[in-house]
Amino acid sequence: MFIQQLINGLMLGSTYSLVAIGYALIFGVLGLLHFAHGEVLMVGAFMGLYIILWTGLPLYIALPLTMVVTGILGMIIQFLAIRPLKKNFHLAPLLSTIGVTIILQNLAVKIFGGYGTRFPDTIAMDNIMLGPYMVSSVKLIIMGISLLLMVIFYLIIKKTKLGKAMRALAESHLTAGFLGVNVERTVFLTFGIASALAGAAGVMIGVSYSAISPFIGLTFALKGLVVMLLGGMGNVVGAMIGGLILGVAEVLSITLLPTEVNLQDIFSFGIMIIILIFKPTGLFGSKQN
Amino acid sequence: MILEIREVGKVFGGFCALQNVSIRVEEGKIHAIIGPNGAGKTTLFNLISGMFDISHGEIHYRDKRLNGLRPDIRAELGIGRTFQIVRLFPSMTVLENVMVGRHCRTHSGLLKTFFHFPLGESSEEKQIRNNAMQWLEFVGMTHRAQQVAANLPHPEQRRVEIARALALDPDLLLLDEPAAGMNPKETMDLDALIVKINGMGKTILLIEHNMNLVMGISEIISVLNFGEKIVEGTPAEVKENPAVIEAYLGKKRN
Amino acid sequence: MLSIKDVSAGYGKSLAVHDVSLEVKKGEVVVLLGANGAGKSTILRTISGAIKPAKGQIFFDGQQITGKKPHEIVQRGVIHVQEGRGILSRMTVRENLEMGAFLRSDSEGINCDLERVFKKFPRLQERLGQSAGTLSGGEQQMLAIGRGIMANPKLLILDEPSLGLSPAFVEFIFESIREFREKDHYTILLVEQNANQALEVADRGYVLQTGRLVMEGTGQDLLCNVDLQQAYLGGGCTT
Amino acid sequence: MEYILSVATVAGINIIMALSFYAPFMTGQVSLAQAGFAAIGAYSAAVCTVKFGIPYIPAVIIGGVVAGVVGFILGIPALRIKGIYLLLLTLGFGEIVRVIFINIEYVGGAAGFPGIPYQENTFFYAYGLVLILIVCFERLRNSRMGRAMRAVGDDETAAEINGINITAVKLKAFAAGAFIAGMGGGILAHFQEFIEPLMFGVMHSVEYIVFAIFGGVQVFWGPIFGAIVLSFVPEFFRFVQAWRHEIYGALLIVMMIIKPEGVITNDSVRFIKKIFRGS
Repeated sequence: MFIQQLINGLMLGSTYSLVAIGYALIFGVLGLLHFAHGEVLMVGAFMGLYIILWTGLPLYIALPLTMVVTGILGMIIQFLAIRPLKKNFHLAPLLSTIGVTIILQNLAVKIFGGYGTRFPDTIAMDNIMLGPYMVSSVKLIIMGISLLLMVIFYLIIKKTKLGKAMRALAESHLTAGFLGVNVERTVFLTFGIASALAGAAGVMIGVSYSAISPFIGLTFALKGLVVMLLGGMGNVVGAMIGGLILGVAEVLSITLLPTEVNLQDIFSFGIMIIILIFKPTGLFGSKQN
Repeated sequence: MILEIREVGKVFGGFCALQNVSIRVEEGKIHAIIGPNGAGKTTLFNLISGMFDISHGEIHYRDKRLNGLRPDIRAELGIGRTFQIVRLFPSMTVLENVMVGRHCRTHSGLLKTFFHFPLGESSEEKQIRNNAMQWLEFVGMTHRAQQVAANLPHPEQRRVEIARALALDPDLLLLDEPAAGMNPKETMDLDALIVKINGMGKTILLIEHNMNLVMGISEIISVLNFGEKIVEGTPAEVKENPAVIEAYLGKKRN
Repeated sequence: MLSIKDVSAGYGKSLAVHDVSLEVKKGEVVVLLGANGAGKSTILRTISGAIKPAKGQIFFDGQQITGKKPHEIVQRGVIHVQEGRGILSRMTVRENLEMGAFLRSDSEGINCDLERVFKKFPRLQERLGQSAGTLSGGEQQMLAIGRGIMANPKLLILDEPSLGLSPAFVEFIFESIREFREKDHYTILLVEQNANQALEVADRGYVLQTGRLVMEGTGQDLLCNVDLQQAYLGGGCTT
Repeated sequence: MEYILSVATVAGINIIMALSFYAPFMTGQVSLAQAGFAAIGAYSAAVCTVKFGIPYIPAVIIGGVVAGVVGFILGIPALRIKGIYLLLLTLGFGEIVRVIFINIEYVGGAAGFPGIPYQENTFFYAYGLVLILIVCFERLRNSRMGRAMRAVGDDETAAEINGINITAVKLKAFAAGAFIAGMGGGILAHFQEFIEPLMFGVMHSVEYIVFAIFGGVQVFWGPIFGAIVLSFVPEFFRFVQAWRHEIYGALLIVMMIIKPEGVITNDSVRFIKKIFRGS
């Protein structure tokens, strides 16, 4: 039973990780909180849903398509709501991305309706026996894809020129510029990558929860923020591990604690507050100086 | 003796910014601290005014041990300072900036603010305002009183910052490179202002790169290099000292 | 090679530099001297595109580079080694060096320059895998200069390379600069407060005071100039 | 008429909430906990009137005091952190408050707390409080404590070097903001007759920030102006009613790009005062 829950927690956590990576990436590179990141995830969830519904394409094609769309969405957000801001008011990016949140959420309500929409059962919902433990195949696929995406992302960050440029930006925009990094373009692409990951997380949340609504953005945005803090602000590897930890902790808290009280959220926000007060650099160190 | 720095050291994560520095500042003097960039001068000021914790040694102000005291308490004891890069409150007017300097010499709390009668300015507020105006007049800035501080040219901002520090009635005034970025004329005016402040009996501890200013007005000079005090003496002594010239201009080969 | 004409620049409303004109010819080492707050770093940052000049023009290799973005200026071969070194402390020493060659794609040339850096600073080769933040101040300065070399610069801008280093390291850094000039024939624009040593390695020098040029001349001229000593220890040199 | 009165009353409560955000903001603290404090105030006041039969005014004040005390306690750890970290801390706190109320059956849990006595004069009470707050903020502006708060908001280091105990100032401002939000919550509870945890989510805290920032944060008239405009304008834009949220969002983005200091600035206040004196 315990192992079963552990596996469930890892699955939940791996989607948290994908959201949190985006936060950490954007915070690391730009030092700002991208409030509309959860909304990008929500758009991704609907995007995936409708691609599958309308075109009948399988998940493994719908997912990359969605990632491309949300990636472009992220870059549009950066271009319209963040790049034009003057640098002298530190709350401006937060507020303008709140503006984006409001717009996306309400557009989604208009287009998709305010009630939950079911995700189609595109994947056989068989349960697989992993040794003595029963695991649903959907969740296994989700975990597999999430981990795969994280590995790919990690390689991008570590090995590619773009990844190195992003890491250099995370340390100092000035230095990166003096080394020949095109700062504006790299920031632009950073939003694209972060948003593509959020879109992927959206699709997978849709598949595993089998219902989505225009209001899921905020919930997962908050979870993503908790995870980013857990891993250390702006620390992308920390965000990956932090997501898994929070997922497991949440699932275990449901199992081990009295059920009549909904402690799951108190639990995650409690973790967040404790970390903020006692170790604001997170478990794995912050990328901020 | 107004300030005694005893074998003070400061370590930042392995890097030793100051070590074993002892300086005695005598009451009523203008005492300068000079040294090349990165010698640890501003770090020393930050230790005196309480912005950093001290790693080794002790600092005494009059009979009081300063180690561990909060910056605002040190200000209340009578240590005022200005910053290398002027730090006025940018959203406030010049007058309000100087009025903030009176904070620790006055007492009205929130409740008194809301419930004082009769209406209009309280007597304490009037007194704060008058005092601040006096200091503005002292530094020659009354004509700017109602302007927003951020819009002033740099040399005037510096004067306002000095007025703000004076408003808290310090006995010891720390000036961190007051002449930085000023032209010779402005530097001369500042020179006169510092002498005038000293003339009121206030002790001045000064960091400065402009040697004309330093040599002209200070009575004693301590030279720092690589976080250590290398020389101390009168301007004439320091000027002739080969170690000082080397610290500034680098070694001459031949 | 580089010429600056009547440039005024600064942050926000207040200008830190007024009407500065200076020139660096190919193969020269030119030093810019001046006290704190004289505007040396502002000039360098204006050249490398981090600050847009309020007035004036900057030419490099005959082309106007005024107001171009930093990466465009790097592309033309102007490499700025920052004051305080600008080390990417969370990346390894090797990654830092690779970042130096960010805009290059000639892997042979890059490897060649890497060898060159190792020959100059063997210490860096020993620490390749270490994260750069763990290096000592002197090693970081070597890394910063080495990273500049990796860009195959036409003009190398060094901002206070001796700042905060122990005397032995200062000696070593100046020795390296001398070597750059004599062996590698680099063109270098150097900002230093260590005037004597800087002038010894320099062909020419400019002296800056509160944002204006007040003196210029060959290294030897300035070295023997009494006014210069005044500028540092006496302050009051006027034109 | 009744409709307009109702919108105006909500606007009044929004002004209170926008000012509750502004109080800690003056010292540089950005709080996303204001809806949480409003929840504490609303529930405390409602418990007072419903369960203990305490009259309206003392109940609202008790709501404010309870929220203020909680704010004071939260303010102590909050002082150690800044910027985005503080934002996250207050955000987490606000959510925890909401989740806790969901789980307290004594006040109705997730189903909400019904049967709160309706205060028909809410309009006058709300604007009465607004008036008191205006007097307080105006007095604060030209006072020792007010200057200290703005000094801390401008530059903490310079404030502390000039003898200001920044810890005390920030804590007082934070608690005062919570106190104001708590009273706003109490008034809201007795206007709606029914409260539920959903009414106090993060997006409400965000809304208060938007009021303040849109109106301008250089002077307290800004949040007041922002709350009024953003409460009324959507109601009158009937023809674009369907798209008002989208317009609201776009307005926010455009504001941040072209006028991040908000509509009302120090200069505009000076200008208006001049007109009044001139005429």
